[in-house]
Amino acid sequence: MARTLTLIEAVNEALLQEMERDERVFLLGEDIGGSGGVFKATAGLLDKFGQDRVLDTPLAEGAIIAVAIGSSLVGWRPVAEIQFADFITPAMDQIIQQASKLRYRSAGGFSCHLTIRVCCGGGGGSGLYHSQENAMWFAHEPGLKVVMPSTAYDAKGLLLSAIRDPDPVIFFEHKRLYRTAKGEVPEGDYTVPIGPAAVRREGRDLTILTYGSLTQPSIDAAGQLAQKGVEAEVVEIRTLAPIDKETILNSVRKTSKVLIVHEDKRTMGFGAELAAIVSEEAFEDLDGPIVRVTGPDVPAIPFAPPLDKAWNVDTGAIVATAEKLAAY
Amino acid sequence: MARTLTLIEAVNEALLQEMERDERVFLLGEDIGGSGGVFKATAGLLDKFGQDRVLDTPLAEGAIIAVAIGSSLVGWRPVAEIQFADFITPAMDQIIQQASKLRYRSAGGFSCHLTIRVCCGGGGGSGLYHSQENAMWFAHEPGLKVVMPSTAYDAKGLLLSAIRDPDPVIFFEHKRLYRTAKGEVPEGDYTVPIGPAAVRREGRDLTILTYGSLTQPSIDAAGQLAQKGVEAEVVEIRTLAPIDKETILNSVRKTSKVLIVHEDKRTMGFGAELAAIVSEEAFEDLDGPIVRVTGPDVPAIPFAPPLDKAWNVDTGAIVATAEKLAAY
Amino acid sequence: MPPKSSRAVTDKSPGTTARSPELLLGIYRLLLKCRISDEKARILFRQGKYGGNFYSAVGQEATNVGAAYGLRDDDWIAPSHRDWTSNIIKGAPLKFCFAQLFAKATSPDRGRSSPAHMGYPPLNVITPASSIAGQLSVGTGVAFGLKKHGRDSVVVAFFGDGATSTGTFHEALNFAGVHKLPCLYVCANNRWAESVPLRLQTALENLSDRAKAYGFPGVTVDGNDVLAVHDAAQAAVTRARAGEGPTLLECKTYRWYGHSEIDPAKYRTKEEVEGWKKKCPLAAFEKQLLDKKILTEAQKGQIASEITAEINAAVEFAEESPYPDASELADHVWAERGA
Amino acid sequence: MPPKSSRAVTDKSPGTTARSPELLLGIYRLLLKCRISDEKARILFRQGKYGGNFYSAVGQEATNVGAAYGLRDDDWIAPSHRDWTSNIIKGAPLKFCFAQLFAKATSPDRGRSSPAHMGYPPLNVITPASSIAGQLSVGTGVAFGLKKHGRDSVVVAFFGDGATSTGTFHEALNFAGVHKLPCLYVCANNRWAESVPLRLQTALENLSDRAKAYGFPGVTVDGNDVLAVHDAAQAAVTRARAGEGPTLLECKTYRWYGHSEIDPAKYRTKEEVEGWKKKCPLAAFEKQLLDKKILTEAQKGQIASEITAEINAAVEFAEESPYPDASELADHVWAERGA
Ligand SMILES: Cc1ncc(C[n+]2csc(CCOP(=O)(O)OP(=O)(O)O)c2C)c(N)n1
Ligand SMILES: Cc1ncc(C[n+]2csc(CCOP(=O)(O)OP(=O)(O)O)c2C)c(N)n1
Ligand SMILES: [Mg+2]
Ligand SMILES: [Mg+2]
Repeated sequence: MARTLTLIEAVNEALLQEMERDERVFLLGEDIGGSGGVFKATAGLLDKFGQDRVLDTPLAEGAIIAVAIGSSLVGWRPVAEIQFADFITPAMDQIIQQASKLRYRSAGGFSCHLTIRVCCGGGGGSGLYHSQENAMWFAHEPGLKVVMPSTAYDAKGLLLSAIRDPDPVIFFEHKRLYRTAKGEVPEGDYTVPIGPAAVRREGRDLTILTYGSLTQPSIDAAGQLAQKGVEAEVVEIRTLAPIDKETILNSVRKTSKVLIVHEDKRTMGFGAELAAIVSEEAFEDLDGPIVRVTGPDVPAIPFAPPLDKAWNVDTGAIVATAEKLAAY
Repeated sequence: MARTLTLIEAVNEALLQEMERDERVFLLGEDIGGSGGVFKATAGLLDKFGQDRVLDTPLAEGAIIAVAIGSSLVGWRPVAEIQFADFITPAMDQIIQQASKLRYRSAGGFSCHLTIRVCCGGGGGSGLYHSQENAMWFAHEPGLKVVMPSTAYDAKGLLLSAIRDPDPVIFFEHKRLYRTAKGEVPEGDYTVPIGPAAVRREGRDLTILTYGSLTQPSIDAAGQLAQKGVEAEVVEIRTLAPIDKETILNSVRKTSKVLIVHEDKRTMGFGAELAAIVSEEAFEDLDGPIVRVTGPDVPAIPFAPPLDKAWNVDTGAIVATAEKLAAY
Repeated sequence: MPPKSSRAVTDKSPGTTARSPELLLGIYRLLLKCRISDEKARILFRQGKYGGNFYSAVGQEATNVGAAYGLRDDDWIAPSHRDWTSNIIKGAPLKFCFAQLFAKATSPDRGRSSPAHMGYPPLNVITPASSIAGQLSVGTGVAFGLKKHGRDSVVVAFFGDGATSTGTFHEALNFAGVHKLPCLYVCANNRWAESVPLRLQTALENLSDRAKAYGFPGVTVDGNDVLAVHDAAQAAVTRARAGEGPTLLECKTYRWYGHSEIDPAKYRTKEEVEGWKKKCPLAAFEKQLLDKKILTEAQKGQIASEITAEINAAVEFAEESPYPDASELADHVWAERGA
Repeated sequence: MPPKSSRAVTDKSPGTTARSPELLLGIYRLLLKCRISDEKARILFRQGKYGGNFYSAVGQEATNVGAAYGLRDDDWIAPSHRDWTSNIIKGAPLKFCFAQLFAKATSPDRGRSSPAHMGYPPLNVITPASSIAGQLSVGTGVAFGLKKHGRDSVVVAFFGDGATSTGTFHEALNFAGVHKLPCLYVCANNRWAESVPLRLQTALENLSDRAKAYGFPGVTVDGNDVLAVHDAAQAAVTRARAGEGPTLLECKTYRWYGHSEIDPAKYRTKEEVEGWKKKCPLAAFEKQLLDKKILTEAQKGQIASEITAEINAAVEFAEESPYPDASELADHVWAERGA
């Protein structure tokens, strides 16, 4: 049976069901217990499972990841929360030098079976320190897996995969989607595999590669483009690492044109890797430049409404750029 | 008067001369005083300038950057050293959330006039934690400037620019180049501007975009290619952020083919951004795929000699790939 | 030199005796100004006059006022998210403080930072990031720079109990201890970090004990007793100016409202909240001054109406100020891109 | 509960009285094994038998042996760069220890980590990163996991004086204090972090005082007195197994040689080095045992030659082992890419 859930409800349900199914799973982070999380992703779980399995930690992101890593070595399946992606920087040493490399440096003798949930992205008025994405740093680090769902269905299915995955998975939840992304979600257990991208709309004229908060605007843009006679294929990169090259390249081979859309800053944003893959592996199929529609090269999204809005990549911008590219 | 110096001697000379010229400049880091640095980059400076200007800090990279940031607010010109790029992760919060954003978040009311010197890269047997590059994270962060010289001349000139630059500059020094990169260096004061890339060799058949330790192997490869009738242009991206698009695009417009070469891991490596720029802004000029020759998607360079060697991108690999590309 | 051990100052402050009425009234005025401004900021938020969030410090005024009252213009403050009023205490015109909440072009940061995250460069109040304890980084660095100049200015860094769990706190205070920096670390221990209670944050009873790890004094005071805080802070400032190094000053206090204006704070009991409200730092001090006749009812009314008038003018200024233009988005990223 | 304050144990250990000869000889054998192995590792490095670097712990053996002697197989050790011998102490076969230095395919990590950065999964010795204090992160997490299981195993984490300046140290120990984790934090305070002297690292006299910030005991012992270290460690292990929480054990000791084999260590005076060499932890203990006739000269010679034979065989094994193949480069990045 499926019901309509928001993305945050889907996250909450995945956590709840996996904690019921697997006693080794426990949660830790700031404000995940007593308050149920800043956005209520963990609401109700403390009451249901108690402090032993829903742990409010000291204000120390490094310690949160440290405890997740170490406890996984003795058989636990920790799901750590970093309250905002902006606050993942104090845990970089633990994530990069410990979690991503422990399996490798011990040739498989030790490994980190853990999940790090991170709330990320702009939410309209979140400001410089509650709107960062910061996902691309981790996509550069083999040993990690990086996931960002845009639908409620994927949120549940990918989170269940992440918790069961024997490697460290960083699971990004875009705050703008928490309550705006709604959809059918099965009640029971299912997984969406980590890896495969999703073709959200088929089309023959150009491929839009996107992820996270700009998935739906890209789909919307494709709808508007169709009315103008342009059939855009929308591919959502649900897993940023490892990347599903096959789905990307298959689409590009069909459409011959690529538009990359993301909210994060442009230079060295995740779109750069997508462009690099396509320009290396599907060059012969390309009939136009690989165009990026992204956030600007500005440190983070500023607070004042006109500035926040000026950052925003919206459907209009996608449509306009796609039209030009289609006509190229 | 110019003499032949190694890259590390050029770094040392730049520090010495700038400290003599500008009393506001001081150095801080681990082991930069009493021992003159792990590689002797700061040798002799403690004796010459005393503890007030050459400060051995506690073992705390976050504190090193913190003190650099804060002291710059009251007029100092700190040059901080991070002993190995591998150990920059504990300072990520300070670099990303403070240094890169202080000017922006205060609309210019405060700013960070500081330089961070970082020893990076593989040195042949440096192992997992003394061989990381980690430069690309910072190229994603507007507000920072990121520099990596490959010649002694540039090392001195760019370091002097960095120290005088009103923004935070991360200055990467590749350990393999410290003593292998030798060249003429003027005795007196001069600067190499932050920004411009350098065309190291002219050619019409393809463009090699590279930086750091693979600059010289790329030039060597171009020499070998010339004997096979392939004229490669070698462009060294001395400044990773902000990127000199113009020089890159001019070269690509001339040669129509691009080979990207770097030591760092492939996925989301700096080469991704180069490929993205070219495929977006010089698509019409391209006559072949944008090919990357890079380190593998492995967490870091392992220690055992055969594994270390297997990582290595060498002249042979560049030549072989370039030949194929030229023939495309 | 072995470190001086921390001392817990739990006894009551000596009170109003032997202090000039100017000082007492100055502190009173500032306490009141902070209280009314903060309550006004809350109302404006609830009225939807600005978005984002606001982190009220009502209930904690004695900590910030006591610690920062009497600082010189050339001293520095390194505030956090709950220290918007430290700008007021340092002397920033109210109109800029409200313009900051409204994220207007007339605010010191031209609307870039979130409300309450305010700095004021002309008076050395460092624009804070949200990143907890970041101000301890920057503040400690400033203190190092000041000492290096041979100046006798000091830095006062504010932070909460939660911030003391961060690695940043440790690295900053350890550095300050080694170099005897002129820095005053003022911990407003309000017993909660968002919803996380103190017992899950630390095994300590007194956070001033953290100073024992750094070899400089740690002092615990009643953070709702403005004179107790002021005395302890002044002693620390004197030490700092004399080159004797930093002090960690723990002020035990409480925030009356939620972590922010969108936090119903259901994790706290009513009794706890009501108990602390009875220890209102403003009411207690006001009563002292009235009792001693340093303040009269008439004066009290006049001060309040002066402040209210000033706030109203400030709010008007903020409301009438324009937003920054969208075209400013990429200004001040690098020096070359200055506006 | 208010924290117990640290106590500085500077008096001599009770010595050999009332201890079983088995224990004393066991400790002696291990001290000697560490010393000879370490000196052998240095020689092999100098002979160019392996590259990279080696971080000798000669002079510090009493700290590692005293702290880890008697741990159970199910206990954990979280070592750092200078704790290669902690594998030996935990019981890892010497042949693997030397294979690790040589980065051979027979080493536990198949040659991935730098020499001396050794872990041994079968006996719960965590493969260290170089990143200073990282082992405190992972070790603390393991302790949390053990406690969660209700097991009475403990974690012994080794680190140096320099490591105590890191934010990682603070976050780990604070967490351990809040949750009373079964973790023993053993600081080998050898007075230098590479070339940085203790006075530039901390304002403290005793690093065990850092524990005062976390609400658990901090103890300082003579790190060259193996029985003093062992007593303090055993008390801490007993506490930990009983659920009473962590202990910070500072062992004052000294590394005889440079930070690594390529460091001439010119930053230290000859007097300082010679002074410490006179306090040789091995010689002192040996003399005690000889004096008390627990050890005879004949036995001594026999133990030494047994160890030497074992080491020689181990070195031979290591030399004869193949390097990992280049084709292994990308193995064990993710679970799917296991070899
Ligand atoms: C590094 C970091 N982690 C998490 C947060 C989210 N956060 C904001 S305030 C806060 C609690 C702060 O508690 P405390 O230090 O006691 O200050 P208080 O809010 O009580 O004044 C948290 C967890 C943050 N801003 N920065
Ligand atoms: C995060 C980090 N910063 C710097 C280094 C370089 N480094 C390696 S060992 C060392 C000194 C360690 O000193 P201490 O903790 O006292 O241990 P000891 O070497 O004396 O045993 C330094 C600075 C590192 N490995 N990791
Ligand atoms: Mg608090
Ligand atoms: Mg040491």
